[in-house]
Amino acid sequence: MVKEPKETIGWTMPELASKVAHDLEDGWFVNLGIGLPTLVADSIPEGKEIILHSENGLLGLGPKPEPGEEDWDLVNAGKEPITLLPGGVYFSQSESFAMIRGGHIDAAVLGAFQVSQRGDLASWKLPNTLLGRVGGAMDLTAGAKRVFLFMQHTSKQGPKIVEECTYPLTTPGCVDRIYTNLAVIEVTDDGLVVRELAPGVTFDYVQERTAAPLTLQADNPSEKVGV
Amino acid sequence: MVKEPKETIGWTMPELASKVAHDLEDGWFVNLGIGLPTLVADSIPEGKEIILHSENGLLGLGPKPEPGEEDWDLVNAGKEPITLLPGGVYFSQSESFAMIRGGHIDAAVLGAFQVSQRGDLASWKLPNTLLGRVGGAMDLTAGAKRVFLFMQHTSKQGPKIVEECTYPLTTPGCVDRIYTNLAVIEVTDDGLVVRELAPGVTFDYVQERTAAPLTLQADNPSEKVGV
Amino acid sequence: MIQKKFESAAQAVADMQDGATLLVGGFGGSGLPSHLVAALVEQGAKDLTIVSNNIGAVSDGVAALISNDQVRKISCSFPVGPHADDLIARLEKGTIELEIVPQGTLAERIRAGGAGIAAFYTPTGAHTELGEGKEEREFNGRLHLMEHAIVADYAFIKAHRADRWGNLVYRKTQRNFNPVMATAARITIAEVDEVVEVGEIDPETVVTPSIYVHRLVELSPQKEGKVLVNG
Amino acid sequence: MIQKKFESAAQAVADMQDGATLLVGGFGGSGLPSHLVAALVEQGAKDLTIVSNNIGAVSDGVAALISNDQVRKISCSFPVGPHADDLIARLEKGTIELEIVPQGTLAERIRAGGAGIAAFYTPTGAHTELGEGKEEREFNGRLHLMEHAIVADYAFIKAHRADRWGNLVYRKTQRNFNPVMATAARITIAEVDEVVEVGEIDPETVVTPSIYVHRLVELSPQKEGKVLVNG
Repeated sequence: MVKEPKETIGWTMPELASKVAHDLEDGWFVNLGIGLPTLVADSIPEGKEIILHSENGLLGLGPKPEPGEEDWDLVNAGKEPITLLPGGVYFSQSESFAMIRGGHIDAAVLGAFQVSQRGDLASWKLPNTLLGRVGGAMDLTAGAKRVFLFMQHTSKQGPKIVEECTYPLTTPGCVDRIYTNLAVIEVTDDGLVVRELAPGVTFDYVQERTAAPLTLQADNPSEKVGV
Repeated sequence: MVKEPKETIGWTMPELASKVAHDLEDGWFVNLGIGLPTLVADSIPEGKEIILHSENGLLGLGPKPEPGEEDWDLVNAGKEPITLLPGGVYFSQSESFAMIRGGHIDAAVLGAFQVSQRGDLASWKLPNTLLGRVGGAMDLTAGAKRVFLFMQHTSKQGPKIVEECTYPLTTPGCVDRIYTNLAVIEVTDDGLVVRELAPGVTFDYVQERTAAPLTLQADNPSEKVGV
Repeated sequence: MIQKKFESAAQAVADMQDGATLLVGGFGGSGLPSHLVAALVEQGAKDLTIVSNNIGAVSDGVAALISNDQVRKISCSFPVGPHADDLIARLEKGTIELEIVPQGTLAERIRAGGAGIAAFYTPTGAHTELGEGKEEREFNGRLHLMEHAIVADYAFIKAHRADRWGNLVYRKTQRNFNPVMATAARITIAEVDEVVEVGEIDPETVVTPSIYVHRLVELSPQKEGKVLVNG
Repeated sequence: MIQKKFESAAQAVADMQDGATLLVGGFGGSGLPSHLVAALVEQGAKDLTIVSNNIGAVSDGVAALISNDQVRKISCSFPVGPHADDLIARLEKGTIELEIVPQGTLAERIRAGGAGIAAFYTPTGAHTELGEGKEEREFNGRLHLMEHAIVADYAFIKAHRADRWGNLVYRKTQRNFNPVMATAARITIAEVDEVVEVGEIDPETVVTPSIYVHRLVELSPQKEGKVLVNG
């Protein structure tokens, strides 16, 4: 296991956001987590209608307002000012989580502290801390039809993709796919499968930075994918 | 026990409706059951604001529309066309019953097949019938802060106020007060207490038509009340 | 591009299978998706499990499906009315099953289904015939019944106006069971008077957000000059 | 005649007792009833049990009550942010109790309180630290937790406009926890920008019906030309 040096390797976060946006299907209702995942909002291809959900009570999240145009009664789950697209609607937190818990959200794109080879997610609390910030993370990961992670492949502490989570769990077995700067990895019944490697990144390079066994997707052209 | 002859004795139903309306307090939210209780709507004194609830999804029920002015998208729980007062609002059945079950309705005024001396109510199903019409009756009687019955004192079958209900129960111990053409009766921990007698009606006359022991309210001037 | 509009009620219900579970909105004739019900009578799917508040209030409601022998089980709060005779006949023959559910419990079970709540405890119906056989539990000294969520394959609902995404607004007490039923089905089909472009409905006034609506059928009774009297 | 309007936030909170349970709406600064919170800091009731989603996001929120040592217990989903230091200090001293609740479970527990549902089963939080000690039960092969309703003595909520009866409409995402909290308190106090006469709000657009609102305080920030930046 190798710690990630402070260098630019693989996809940039905006590139990764485009990749996620490409995989979201026309007409899906998608929740984007606080932080990095919000980048996906700016990357949705022209002509594709993805309806973004914000758990504080809206569907149809639009781009950030122009400076000076902020309305502090129109914020996203990160409490940042946003806009509403035509067709967007407002509702209460209880309605919002009825949507989430009820399985109406097609995909949630979230950050993570750790994810295990079985798709267990740890994202709300660091070990040995007094406070956790669970927010809507447990509801989203228990309720959304698909959970995609959007994250740096490693942290300062080392690999984030692990055999067993050592941090407090958010929801076990909830993660379907992991998008990192190095690779796109599916969580399958047979373990973690690398579906795509970032340009200039080898399978071995990814495996070295991953604390769980990976396999390369069978129909993947080769390790040279993306090189 | 004496069967009620087909005669006019005691209060008329509109008079009884006025009596109920008089006892409802300014600002109360009140649900009126299908049938007789709807008469109360027309009897609310000028200047008193009683907000009527209809379980199919409105607050602020107004009078019947003028002939020709009916809107079949604006009906009460009896599926009759009604109107909405200024300040009235619409909502869904689930919101409507959240109000009811959550204890937000100050009083429900309902009909009855039978009521026992302990306030058990039977109102949704006749014995030995295939179909019952429960509607919102169980929810209203389990949820409203107060349950008032509005009914004829007896039926063709005889007394409706009984020691024990023999018909299927709606909710046990839910009834607070019984308004009939003969008397106003409180359900108390010490049994049924006659609070008021209709004009020309004696306590004995009421007791004869009631299959449970009654007492006259202690501070009641005398049996001659209302004579 | 999102397009949920079907050309006709017949097309919107064409894929319904025998044995499906179906929620039907409406309270009597108000908010009843009668064109969808009529299309299903025509389509002919059998052995349906139906959840609807009333069944005998109007002839163009669930009563029509019962009379056409398409229904295996019906859950409702008010199984009486002028058109309930065919139900009674089938109950006596034993070809249909009836579950009577208190109206608020019916609404809440559907709400739970839509909101991902598996079951809940309510005081409604405790100590009654309708509570028999149900799991009981005391909370705060009061007996409650455990009630299970209802989820369905399809919901037929009626609304006033939809936009292209499927956001819905209703007219007056037309709402009744429609907004809650919209949430609890795999495929919710809304019969509406009018479909408009996104942005034409004020976002503060939408009652059913588009996430709950999968198919739209536009039927414009007003435009056709028809007077709607469903009483 | 119904009149729910109080002259000031101070008067609206004057009868609050030590030991009360209080729901506070808002999501960060959006929809936060900050004048009511400020009035309660001034009023001084102690040993409060508070339910609010955020506590450290803004200094004029629940953080102010914590810093003023009025809070015995706090239930929330997000106990972090720039103003959470005073909470941490009190947790370390053991003078305050913290219950972290998943946001959807928090909203649903409040909704259950308002709707007369004693408890419910949710999959959220099963197999996690936050589910420890809770009753578990399997439905459809999936583990669920039993969660209890939350009811309160008071709710502080923020809305945009009220009518004299107490019907409320909100502005945009100002709704958040406000509509659900309005339903779950014995006394709900709404801080609004404007109180209008009945009939001035379209009945199709009311979000919180008057039945849930007991006191109104009119505070007109827009009229005073104040720019609202609660971020």
